[in-house]
Amino acid sequence: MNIIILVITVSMLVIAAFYVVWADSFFTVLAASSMVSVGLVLLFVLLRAPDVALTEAVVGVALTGVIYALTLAKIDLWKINDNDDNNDVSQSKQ
Amino acid sequence: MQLIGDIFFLSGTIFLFLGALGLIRMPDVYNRIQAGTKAVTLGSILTLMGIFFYFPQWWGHLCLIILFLLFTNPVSSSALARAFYRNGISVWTKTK
Amino acid sequence: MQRWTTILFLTGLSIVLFAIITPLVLGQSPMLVGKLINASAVNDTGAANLVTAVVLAYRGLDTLGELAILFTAATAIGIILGTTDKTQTTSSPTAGFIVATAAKVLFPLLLVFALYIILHGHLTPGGGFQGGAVLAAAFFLLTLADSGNNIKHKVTQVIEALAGTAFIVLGLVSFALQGVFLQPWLDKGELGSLFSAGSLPLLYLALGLKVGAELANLLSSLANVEK
Amino acid sequence: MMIWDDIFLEVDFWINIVSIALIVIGIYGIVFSQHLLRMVFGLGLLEAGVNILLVKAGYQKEAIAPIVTQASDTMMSNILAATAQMVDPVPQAMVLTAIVIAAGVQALALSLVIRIYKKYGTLDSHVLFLAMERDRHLSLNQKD
Repeated sequence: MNIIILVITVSMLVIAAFYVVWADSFFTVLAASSMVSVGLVLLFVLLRAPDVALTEAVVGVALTGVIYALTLAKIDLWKINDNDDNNDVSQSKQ
Repeated sequence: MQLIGDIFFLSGTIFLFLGALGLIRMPDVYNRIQAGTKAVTLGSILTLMGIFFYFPQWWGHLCLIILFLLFTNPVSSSALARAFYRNGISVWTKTK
Repeated sequence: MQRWTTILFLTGLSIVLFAIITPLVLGQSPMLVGKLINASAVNDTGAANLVTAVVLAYRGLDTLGELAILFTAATAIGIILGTTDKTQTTSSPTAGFIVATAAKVLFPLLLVFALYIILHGHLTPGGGFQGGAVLAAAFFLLTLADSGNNIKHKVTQVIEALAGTAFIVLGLVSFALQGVFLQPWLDKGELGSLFSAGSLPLLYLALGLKVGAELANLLSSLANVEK
Repeated sequence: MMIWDDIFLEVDFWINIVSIALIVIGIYGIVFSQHLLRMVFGLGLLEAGVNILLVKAGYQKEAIAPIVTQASDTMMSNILAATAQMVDPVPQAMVLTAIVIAAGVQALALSLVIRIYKKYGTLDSHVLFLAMERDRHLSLNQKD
């Protein structure tokens, strides 16, 4: 196993896990939790477990993300914030 | 034979890196979608062609993967852009 | 003050976990059960994928219990949220022409892909759980693209019941023939070909249909709950 | 310095680090956060950390994935020689079922979250505690 790939994957996973717990917007939390699953897929492939990696890719990345997104839509947290300073908000409402 | 594959890998990773850079550096959502779709599609296809020069017996799988990439990536990016437009995210108009 | 207590608690917890986990040299040599299974799985079941052999043959009863847990979770979600077959669409916007057309084109391809994953579960990585999740995603894609055609709860419940019954019936036939519940019982065939490994592909087909119907049911009842 | 090289270039060390980090961050998210949805996300992180630890239990250096790939090679002795070098498939089968169960459990928790939001209109656990206490007192008073 290449140790450099392992260290990069591990650091990506830990940073994404920090974002899951400490990020403000739940959009960011959703994206970060899917990123944790992507890092898990890489780790399972490195640990010689292709079956588990495929399961995590299908269930953890896709299905759980869809379930979380549906829940966010149902509890009124599915809002796209226009936080970019470059944008002109006044002309956006049509 | 493997040298050609290495050249494909290098150009593919350059395009993937440029796509990732564009995701960070572009000014608004629509430009970011464009950078994250076009460059990443080309980079993935070049990387898959590099894999073909290493393992020529996998040509069927690789052709299928390239076909699916060419089909699904534009659809997903158009769905994203449509969702952002309907939610009222405005287009970047300032040019410095 | 509370912040420092939190940091102290987390540091102590990680030190305790590190002290517990580090001395365990779990992965250095395969454990006894793994060694025995590695030596005899190909002879016993005829499956090229040893994980499939463990999931369906050696620990088939575990998989049955896992199906029971998933069924309980899906039923509880149906009870909590309420399953209403909505026919008329609400005021939610449609997904647009491009996505609707692409969903119609992609749907049969996704079905073929899911069945490929399920039926090749004893040869390549994959199997019932993964293929079932792809199956549920394929049916939910149609709902996402056009909110008019929902997943029918009655149809999915019938498929789920039939698949669960088929799983248990396959186990009972093996019990009648060989005296052991859920032992592989058909001809083993040639290692590496599609029609091999006895009854394991049939079991995985039943499992995949059941998991797919349950997950599609779950997704549609989550999507149909009114605010 | 050789001791540090042995530790930092070892696979076990990094897998332990990532699993412990995921478990600790997940427990922090469950225990110390006020939002109910973030508790569910913390539960997912905790399950991920435990899954990594379980798969690591079957890992072995210089072993191959537990799939017989050479189908044309029907010699039984060759197949046995190949399977002797494989990693342990039992923990992988465990994790395979655990991931699917984890998805079911998280969906159940999220449906409960949706019902709580429909009843009380908030997901902050402190506000929710006060509202539930008030409801309990109201129901007790009605019974008397």
